[in-house]
Amino acid sequence: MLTITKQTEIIPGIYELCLYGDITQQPIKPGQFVDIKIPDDAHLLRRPFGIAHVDRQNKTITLLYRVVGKGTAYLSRCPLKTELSVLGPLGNGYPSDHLMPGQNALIIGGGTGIPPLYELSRQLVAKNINVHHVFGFANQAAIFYEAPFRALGPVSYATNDGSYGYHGHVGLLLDAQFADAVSHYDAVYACGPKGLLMAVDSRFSKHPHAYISLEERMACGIGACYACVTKLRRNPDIQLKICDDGPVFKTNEVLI
Amino acid sequence: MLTITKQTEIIPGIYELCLYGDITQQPIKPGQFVDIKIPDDAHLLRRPFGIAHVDRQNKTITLLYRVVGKGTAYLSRCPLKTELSVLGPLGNGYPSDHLMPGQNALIIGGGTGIPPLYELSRQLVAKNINVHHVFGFANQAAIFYEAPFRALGPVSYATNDGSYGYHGHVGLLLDAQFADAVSHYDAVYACGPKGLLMAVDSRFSKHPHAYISLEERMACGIGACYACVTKLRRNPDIQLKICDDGPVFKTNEVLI
Amino acid sequence: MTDLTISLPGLDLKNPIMPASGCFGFGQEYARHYDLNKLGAIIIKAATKEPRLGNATPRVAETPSGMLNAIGLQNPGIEVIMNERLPWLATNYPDLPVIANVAGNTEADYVAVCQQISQAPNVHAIELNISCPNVAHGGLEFGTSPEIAAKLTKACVAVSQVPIYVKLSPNVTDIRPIALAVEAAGAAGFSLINTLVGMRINPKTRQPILANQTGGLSGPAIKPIAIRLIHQVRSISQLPIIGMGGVTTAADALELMAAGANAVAVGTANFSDPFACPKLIAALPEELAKYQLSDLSSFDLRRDLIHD
Amino acid sequence: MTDLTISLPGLDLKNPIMPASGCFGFGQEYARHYDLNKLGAIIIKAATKEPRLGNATPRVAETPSGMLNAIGLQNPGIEVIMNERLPWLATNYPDLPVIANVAGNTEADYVAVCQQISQAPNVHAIELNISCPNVAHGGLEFGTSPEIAAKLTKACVAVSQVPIYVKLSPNVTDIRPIALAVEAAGAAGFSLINTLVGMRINPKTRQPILANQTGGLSGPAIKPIAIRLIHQVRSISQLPIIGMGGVTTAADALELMAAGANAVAVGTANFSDPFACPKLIAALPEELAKYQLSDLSSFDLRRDLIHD
Ligand SMILES: Cc1cc2nc3c(=O)[nH]c(=O)nc-3n(C[C@H](O)[C@H](O)[C@H](O)COP(=O)(O)OP(=O)(O)OC[C@H]3O[C@@H](n4cnc5c(N)ncnc54)[C@H](O)[C@@H]3O)c2cc1C
Ligand SMILES: Cc1cc2nc3c(=O)[nH]c(=O)nc-3n(C[C@H](O)[C@H](O)[C@H](O)COP(=O)(O)OP(=O)(O)OC[C@H]3O[C@@H](n4cnc5c(N)ncnc54)[C@H](O)[C@@H]3O)c2cc1C
Ligand SMILES: Cc1cc2nc3c(=O)[nH]c(=O)nc-3n(C[C@H](O)[C@H](O)[C@H](O)COP(=O)(O)O)c2cc1C
Ligand SMILES: Cc1cc2nc3c(=O)[nH]c(=O)nc-3n(C[C@H](O)[C@H](O)[C@H](O)COP(=O)(O)O)c2cc1C
Ligand code: FES
Ligand code: FES
Repeated sequence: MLTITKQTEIIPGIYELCLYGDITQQPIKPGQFVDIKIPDDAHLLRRPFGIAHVDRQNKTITLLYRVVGKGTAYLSRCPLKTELSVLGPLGNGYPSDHLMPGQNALIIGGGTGIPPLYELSRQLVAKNINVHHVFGFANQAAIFYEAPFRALGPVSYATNDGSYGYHGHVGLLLDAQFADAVSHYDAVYACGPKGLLMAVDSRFSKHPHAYISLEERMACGIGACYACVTKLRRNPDIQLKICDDGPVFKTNEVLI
Repeated sequence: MLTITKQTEIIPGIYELCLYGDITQQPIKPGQFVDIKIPDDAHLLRRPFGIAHVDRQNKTITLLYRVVGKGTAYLSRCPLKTELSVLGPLGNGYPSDHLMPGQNALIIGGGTGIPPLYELSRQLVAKNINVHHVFGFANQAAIFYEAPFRALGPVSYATNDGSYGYHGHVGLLLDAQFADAVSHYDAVYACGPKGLLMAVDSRFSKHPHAYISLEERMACGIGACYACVTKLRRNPDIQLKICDDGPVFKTNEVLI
Repeated sequence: MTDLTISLPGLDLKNPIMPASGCFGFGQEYARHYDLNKLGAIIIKAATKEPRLGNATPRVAETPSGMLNAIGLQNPGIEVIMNERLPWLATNYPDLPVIANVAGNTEADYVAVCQQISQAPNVHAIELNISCPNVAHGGLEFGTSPEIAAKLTKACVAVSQVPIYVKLSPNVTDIRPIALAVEAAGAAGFSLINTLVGMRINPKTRQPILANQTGGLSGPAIKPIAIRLIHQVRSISQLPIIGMGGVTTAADALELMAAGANAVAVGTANFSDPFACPKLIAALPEELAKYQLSDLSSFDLRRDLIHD
Repeated sequence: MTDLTISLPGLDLKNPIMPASGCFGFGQEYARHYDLNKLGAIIIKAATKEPRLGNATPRVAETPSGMLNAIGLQNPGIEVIMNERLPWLATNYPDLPVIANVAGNTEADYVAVCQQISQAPNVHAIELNISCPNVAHGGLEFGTSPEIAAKLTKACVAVSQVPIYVKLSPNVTDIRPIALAVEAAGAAGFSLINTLVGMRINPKTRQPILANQTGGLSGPAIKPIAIRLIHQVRSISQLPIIGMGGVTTAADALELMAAGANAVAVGTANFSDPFACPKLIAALPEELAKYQLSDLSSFDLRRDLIHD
C-alpha cells in the first residue's frame, strides 16, 4: 500500500500524484511502470502509469496522469492519505548502462508519454549525459512539466496547431531540425502516442541504442495473461509481452 | 447529499453515524427511514436504516447500524466529511397523534430494531407521555444506547443468555412482567427481529394503537418495484409495500 | 441546440430515454420526485390478464454491480391498469407516450391483453415480454424457441392497434433465429435485453437468498452482454431496437446506441438513483458534443458495426 | 485446526482453491510473487496441438465488476508445454497437482492433446475446454450441442490417462442436457463456468474496443450466473464440480461450494490482486469458523439445495 501525499491538477485534466511508501526501497529503472488498483470494487483491472520521479529520500514516487476514463477520474478524486494498492515497479525500463559521461541522449515524447521520460532525463543528467528533449503536444495549452524538463536540458516543442514551437508533429520536427540525430546521439529514447513511436521507430531503426516504450491494454501486468502482446518484427510468430518483456523495446524490434 | 460529521463504533460492530444536511428541514416522523447509497460503484442497492435521532438545530440525523455485510462494512470505513447520497425520510412512521400528555406508551425492541425507537421515545417524552421500554438482546455485550434510553424512561432488558435482566426472549418477558400491558398502555410500538414482532403482533393483536415496524429487502425504496411486499391478514390477495405503505403497520394488519 | 428526438414505429419521442418495465411501476411513485414529461416515454410494469401477486419475499438480492429480482410479474391485472393506472398517466401526463409491457400464461392471455391494452389512447406501443425468467409459466418458455415466439408474436400483432416490440431473452444459445422469426411474424421492433438467470446463496443459511431461488440479473454487470446482443441482432435486422441492460450514464446510453439501439431503457439505475433518467437525459447533449454531434441520427453508425 | 483437504477423481488437494485456466499462465510469473505450494492445484493455460498466436490486440476491456478478454487461446503448443512448462512446474513444485486445460480446432486435435498431456507425470486431471468464446473454431461450437459435446468427451476419455473434467459454457439456453450427455460420455466431473459472450464499444471510435469485437465476460459480475448454473448442474448430477466465476473472497468460494461446487477456481481476481489465491486460502478457516465448521465435507449441503 502506498499513501497519497500530494495530488495536484497541474494543467486542466493532468494530475501530479505523489505516493509515499516502501516501493522506493527497491531499485526502480526509468521507464518502468506501476499498476494501480482503483479503490472501487466495480473496477477490476489495474491502471498502468509510468514512474515520473523517484525520491528515495522522501520515500515517494511521482506519477503524472491524464484523466481519460472512469478509473483516472476516480483517482483524481481520491483525497490525501488514501491508501492505494500499487503493483510495481513493473517492466524492463530504458537501458542506459552503455552511456558515458559527456555523451549525448535524445529524448522524444508526446502527451502522457512524457512522465517516464522525466525520471529518465534526471538520471541521465545525474550521470553527466547531455540530454536534448523533443516533445510533441496538441497545442500550447496541453504542455506540462516544461520548466522541470528545461532545467535538465534543452527542449524542442512541436505542436499540432503551431501554437508553441514547431508547427506540426514530432516526426516532421525531427526531419526538419534533427536530420543528423542518428549519428549525433549515443542513445535515443521515446514514449508517446503510436504515431510518434512509429516515427521514431522508422527514423532510428538502425540506431544501436534507440528505444521506444509501448502501451497496450493490460490485465495481469506481470506476463501471465497474454493480454498485451506484440509481435517481433523479424519473426511475427514470436510474441513478446509489453508488461513484462517491455514496455521498452529497441527500435525495429517489434511490429507497432 | 448529507455529510458524515461523526462516526463512532459504540460497541463492537455497532456504529453511530451522524449525517449533516438539509434533510432535517423537512418533517421527519419517528419510524421513518433513510435509504443510503454506498459510495462504491459495485453496490447498486441503497441500504435502509431507521432514523435514530433528529437534531434540527444542528441539522443532523443520527443512525445506528450494525455491520452485517459488505455495504455496512464499507459505510463503517467512510471517513468524516464523506458525502453520502441519502434518500428520505421514507415510509410512514409511527402514529402518535392520539396520545395525550400523561398517557402511557410501551416501546418494545430488539437488536438493530432499537434505532428508530430512540427518536420515537424522545418525541413521546417531549409530549409528556410516560414511556416504558422493553428491549431484547442476545447478551449483555450486545446492548447499546442503554443510558440514552434510561434517560427517557424505565427500560426492562431481556437477554437470551440471561447475562443481563430477564433470562429469555422478549415474548417471555412480556408474559412474565407485562401481563396487563394491553389495557395499561395507550400505545405500543415495536421494532426488531421477526420473532419479536410476531410476539408483539399476537399479544397486542386487538390493541387499538399497537404498531410494529417490518424489514424486507428493498430495491427502489419508494413503492415502485414491488420488492418489499407483505400480505394483508384479512385478505392475503391484497399486498402492501413495506417501504411505502409501511414500514409501520398496525398489529394484526399484515402477515408476518 | 441538440436535437434528441427520435422517431420509431408508434413512437415519436422527444428523447430516446425511457424507464424500463418493472423498474418504474406505473409512474406514480417517481412522479413524486420529478416531472415525468422529461422522459422520452415510459414502459410500464408488465400487465397480465388477471391480477398477480408475484413471488414470495425476499424478491431482490444484490450482486457485484448488479441485482437479482424475482418479483414474479406482480401487477394489478389488465382491468385495473386500463381503468386506473393508464387513465392516471393520461390525465397527468397527456403527452407522455406509454409502452405497455404484456405478459401471460398462455397465448390466449397474451392476445387478450394486447387487444385490450392497445386500445388505451396513451399506449403507443406494446413491449411483448416473452423473456421473464421469474414465473413458472409464460415467461422464458415463449422466448427460447423461434417457432413459439413467432406464433405468439403473429397472434398478438393481429389484434394489436399499436406496433409490437418483442422483448428478447439473453438466456439463449443463439438469439438470431429468434429475432428473425419474430421479425417475420410482424414485430415492429425488438426490445433487449431482459434479465439473465442468476442466483445468490445466503452464507448463513446456505439457502438461496431469493424465495424463488433464482432471479433475473440486471444492472451494469450485464451491460457488456446487452451490447453484444444488441450488436448481434442489429447485424441481422434493420428493425428498431429499444436497448437496455445496465445503462446508468449518458455514455452508457450512447454505447448501446452505437451497438445498434435506437432508443434506450433504464431499469436498475432508477433504484440506485431515483433521478437517474432525468440526469441521463440532461447529460446527453454534452455527451454528444464530445463527438461533435448535435442530433442522434448522425450518431447512428450501425452500418459500420455490422460484421457479425 | 481446519481441514481444507478435498478429494476428487485424480485430485487429492490440500485445499480446494486453484487459479483458473488462462489467468495464471503456466505458473512461472506468479511464482515470482509467492510460493505456489500454497495452492490446492493449478489449472494451466489452454494447450492446443500447434502453437497459437491468439487474436489481435486490444485483447481485454474493463466492464462494471467484470472484464472482457479475447486472448484467443494463445499458447506455445503441446510440444513446448510438455517439454518446458510442465517440467518447470514438476521441478520447482513437485507436489503441486496440475490440471491441464485442453482445446482444439477438431476432435482429432483434442484427442491428440489429451493423449499426450495426460502422460505428463504432474498432470492429475484434464479440463476439457469446449466453451471458449474467443476462437473461430473449436470453441463454443463443441459446447452448445449435447451430442457433439458427448462425442468429443467420449473420444478424449478413451485416450486420457487422467480423469477429465468438462468445462461447460454458460452461453446456452439449457445447460442440463449438455451436462447429462457429457456425464454419460464418461466425464469424471464438470468445470463451470467459462466466460459469457460480451462486447464493449469505444465511445470515441464507435467501434468495439476488442480487436476481436466480442470477448468473454468474467469477474464478480458473472458470479450470480455461475452460482445459478453450478446449482442447476448439481441438481441433476452428483459428479464433482470445479466451480468458478467471479470468486474473489473466501465468502465467494463458500457461496459457490454451497451451490454445489466441490473445488473452486479463481480467475480474474488474480489480475486485481496477484495475491488473490493465497489470501483467499488463508481466509478460508476463519470464514468456515463463522459457520462453526472445521472442514469442508461438513459444508457440503448440496442435498438441501436440490430442488431445481
Ligand atoms: C506501460 C504504460 C504506462 C502508462 N503511463 C501513463 C502515464 O504515465 N500517464 C498517463 O496519463 N497514462 C499512462 N498510461 C495510460 C494509462 O494507463 C491509461 O490512460 C489509463 O489506464 C486509463 O484508465 P481509465 O480508467 O481512466 O480509462 P478507462 O477507459 O475507463 O479504462 C478502461 C480500461 O482500459 C485500460 N486503458 C484505457 N486506456 C489505456 C491506455 N492508453 N493504455 C493502457 N490501458 C488503457 C485501463 O487501464 C482499464 O483497464 C500508460 C499505459 C501503459 C500501458
Ligand atoms: C426499514 C428498515 C430499517 C432498518 N433500520 C436499520 C437500523 O436502524 N439499523 C441497522 O443496523 N439495520 C437496519 N436495517 C437493516 C439494514 O438495512 C441491513 O442490515 C443492511 O441493509 C445490510 O446491508 P449490508 O450491505 O451490510 O448487507 P449485505 O448483505 O451486503 O446487503 C445486501 C443487500 O441485502 C439487503 N439487506 C441485507 N440485510 C437486510 C435487512 N435485514 N433488511 C433489509 N435489507 C437487507 C441490503 O440492503 C442490500 O440490498 C433496516 C432495514 C429496513 C428495511
Ligand atoms: C425489479 C425488476 C422488475 C422487472 N420487471 C419486469 C417486467 O415486469 N417486465 C419486463 O419485461 N421486464 C422486467 N424487468 C427487466 C427490465 O425491464 C430490464 O429489461 C432489465 O432489468 C435490464 O435493464 P437494467 O439493467 O437497466 O435494469 C424487471 C427488472 C427489474 C430489476
Ligand atoms: C484472460 C483470461 C483468459 C482465459 N483463458 C482461458 C483458457 O485458456 N481456457 C479456459 O478454459 N478458460 C479460460 N478463461 C476462463 C477462466 O478460466 C474462467 O472460466 C472465467 O474467467 C471465469 O472465472 P473468473 O470470473 O474467476 O475469471 C480465461 C479467462 C480470462 C479472464
Ligand atoms: S498484461 Fe498480462 S501478459 Fe501483459
Ligand atoms: S422497495 Fe420497491 S416497492 Fe418497496
